[in-house]
Amino acid sequence: MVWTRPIGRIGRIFSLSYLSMTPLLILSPLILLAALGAVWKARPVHAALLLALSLALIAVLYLTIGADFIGLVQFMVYVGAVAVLIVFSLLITRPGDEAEELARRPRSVVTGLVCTLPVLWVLVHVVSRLGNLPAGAVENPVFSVAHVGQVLFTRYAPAVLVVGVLLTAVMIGAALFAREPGKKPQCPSDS
Amino acid sequence: MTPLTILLTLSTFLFTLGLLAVLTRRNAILILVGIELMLNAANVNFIAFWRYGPPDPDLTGPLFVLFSIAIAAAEAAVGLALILMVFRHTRSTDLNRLDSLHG
Amino acid sequence: MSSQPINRLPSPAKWTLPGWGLLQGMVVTAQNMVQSYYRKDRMTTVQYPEQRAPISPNFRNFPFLCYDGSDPVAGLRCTACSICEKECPPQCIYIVLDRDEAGKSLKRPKVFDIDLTVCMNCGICAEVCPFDSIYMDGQYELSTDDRFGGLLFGLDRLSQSADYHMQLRPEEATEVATRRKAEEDKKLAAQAAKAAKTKAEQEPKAKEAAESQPQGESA
Amino acid sequence: MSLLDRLQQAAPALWSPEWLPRLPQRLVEILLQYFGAPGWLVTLAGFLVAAATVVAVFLSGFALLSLVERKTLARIQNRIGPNRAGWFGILQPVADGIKMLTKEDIVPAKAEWFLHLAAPILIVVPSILALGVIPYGREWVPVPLELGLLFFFAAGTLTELSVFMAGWASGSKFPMLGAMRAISQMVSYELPLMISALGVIMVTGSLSLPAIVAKQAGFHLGFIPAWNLFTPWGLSAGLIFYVASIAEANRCPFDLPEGESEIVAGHMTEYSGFKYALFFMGEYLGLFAISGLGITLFLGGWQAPLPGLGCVPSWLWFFAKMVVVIMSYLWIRGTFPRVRIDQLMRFAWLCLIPMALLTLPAAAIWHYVGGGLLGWLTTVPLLLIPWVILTVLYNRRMAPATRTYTFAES
Repeated sequence: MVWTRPIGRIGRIFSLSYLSMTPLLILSPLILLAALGAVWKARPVHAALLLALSLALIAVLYLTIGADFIGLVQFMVYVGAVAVLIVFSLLITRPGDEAEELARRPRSVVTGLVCTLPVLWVLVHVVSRLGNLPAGAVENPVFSVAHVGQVLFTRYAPAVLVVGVLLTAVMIGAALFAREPGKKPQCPSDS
Repeated sequence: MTPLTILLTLSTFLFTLGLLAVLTRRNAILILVGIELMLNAANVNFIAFWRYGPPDPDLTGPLFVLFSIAIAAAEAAVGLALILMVFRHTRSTDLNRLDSLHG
Repeated sequence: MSSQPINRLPSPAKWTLPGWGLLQGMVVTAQNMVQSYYRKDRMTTVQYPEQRAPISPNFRNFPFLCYDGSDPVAGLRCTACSICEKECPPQCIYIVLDRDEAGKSLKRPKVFDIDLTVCMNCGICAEVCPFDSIYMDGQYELSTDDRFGGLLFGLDRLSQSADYHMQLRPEEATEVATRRKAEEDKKLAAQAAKAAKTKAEQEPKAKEAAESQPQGESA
Repeated sequence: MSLLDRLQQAAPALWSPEWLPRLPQRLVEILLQYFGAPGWLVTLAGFLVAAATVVAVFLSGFALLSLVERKTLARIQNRIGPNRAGWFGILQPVADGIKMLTKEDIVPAKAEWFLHLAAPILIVVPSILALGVIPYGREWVPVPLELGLLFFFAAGTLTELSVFMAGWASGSKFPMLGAMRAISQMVSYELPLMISALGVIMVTGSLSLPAIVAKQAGFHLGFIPAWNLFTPWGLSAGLIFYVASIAEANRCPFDLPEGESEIVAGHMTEYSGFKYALFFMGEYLGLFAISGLGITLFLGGWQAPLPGLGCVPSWLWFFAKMVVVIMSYLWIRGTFPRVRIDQLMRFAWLCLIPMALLTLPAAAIWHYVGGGLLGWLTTVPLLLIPWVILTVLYNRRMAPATRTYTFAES
């Protein structure tokens, strides 16, 4: 019976054969639109929120193509931490007015396009060549978290350790950076 | 058109948009936004090649993305802390104003 | 433990178990909650429209005008002297003196309005009134859905009998009543004396000895 | 096969109390199968009905809790509480709902109307998403995800951004201040919350919430339930989780983001009418979700507290535990005053996070020793000694100094 079977994966409902392309075709333009907004919007907070939307949609994309673990981690880290950090520092730094940004825009956009269009051309060229590879037809099986854990702590154990050291250093370093220099945090009255 | 080409096209445009943001923005925090977009474009590629590429029992693609996400978070934290320090020093996050070495 | 107010908490010990104070607080609130179901003295809420808390005699809300006897027009103590109107800080009193056809003052108000929306219940009008006419009421249910007419109190709604005052604030009312009674007596006596005097002037001097008696009584 | 046959075939399980909450879902699935719907449609419709069941249950729970909370707080303060609408105030939630729905929806002139509109919706969504993965009963798991716990936390992170959107889009000072407070509080308390859940994941070896509940089956010595709470690391992690969950749900004494006496209503200041009600809905649904997760992780989920009580449907045990946990939240709210922001942050970073990190080695040792006496002997000192050291330090360094009053008598 249908209901007795555990679902397990979020994307299962999409990975039925006739549905597998649809989420990609729907999500990709949305992601690109949100990213375009993040690049284009003059108001910094809007740009940051649109970046969060774009990254969240990428997380949904991962979920639909079977990388559940990565998708959820992406959502947690990018939407829950990175976007919040960016928004928070935007609030603290009170970025300058948008009029200046908009006035500068025609010049900067032309310069930017001159630099990025060749990159885009090269990338599109490479992708169009790659699309013909026979490997594109294969679909790898979905992995379980247990498998991730096993691989992570055997084959990639050194990398895990390095990342752990890096994150610790980052935590201490960021805390030191962000502190007001020469000022000890103080309690108002009673401590 | 295969799923792989869709994902690769997506990541191509995402990367270009990120690059455009980095090149056109002046606010340091918004440049970080562009960098995050580019990182994510790369991540999409890793996932796409794991899913629709040759067999991958070691999960190289997803795990690379996992590490990349961890490092991106670290990078964002340190980057924003640095930007905050700079802001405290110059009262601005506009990179064009940071043209002097002796602050 | 009981519903008595806690005057002073015991001074905190030098070293207690962490969270001990928190637990003590939780015990207190738990007692509050449980005892509220069976101890009536804990619950001080008065269910207002059905139950009412007794009003203290010192409660003063909105002025009213006092009249003697049973006729609110004839017995009105107010003489429309306009002292209260002038003293009222927010100027919420409006008085028009009543005059006869000849333009002579009838010593009573034609219009006496108090605007509830302006009145701040200070009681200055009651303090300054030399005719014991205006007093602070104890009425507090004055709200109405008529925003304009309903909140402007005219003579008809302001007038209350002296009995009402006696009922509302017996001590003050008794004092006023005795004083007024005395003044009335004095006035009557003076009138009587005056009448007697005029009478005496008309009458022969031989009857002088007889009229000295009422004078002595009134003194 | 006729519809009756299908129903009859499913009947023994269909009508049992254990399956009662999933009855609508299964009826819809049987009906759709009977009418020859394709497999994906049956699955999708089943999910929709399951989600609708959960939402219906917890929205009525929200209505009930809003009344029970007011009644309980009133009793704690020796008041009566709402008792006008209906018998003992039972219709108060209905009255509140009508009031909220008919109120004018005000959008400030300086507000960004789209974000202002999106924020209350985005507050409710993660709570409902999180409610979807919790196992409420032996047979009642709305969406049995393999990565349930990760999904729960990932959905929960959306709240921070939506609170920020609410605060920023209102375009005024108090919401902004409230949002900044809320974000810093949520970020700080999310860490101990997640770290204290890690120990459970390590011992269970799975991120699936039903598996975590299944792991806590059975009894020690015949009567002590084998819940994670009754292990040294579980007790430590459970307490940390409890405190952090109060902070995550923005409940008193950690309700600084919306401290009425300081910043009006925090990020909700500029909201009115139904949007304001949505914030409350999100808050209460989040409260249900986080207490449900705590029950799943540490209190054995739907497992019965004593042996021989198997005849009671398991989801009733879950909700009984939830009532107890939520009443304890109310009790705490009625007792403690609000903490100050620096005390709040210091408590999270200097007390909760180190202690939460310590539960990880304790859980690892417990797992490899295999519990029992040896487990107790090794993990209790590991946790108790730092607790004592931390307490002494806290008493020495951070206890408030005795106040001196300049003008008032002490």
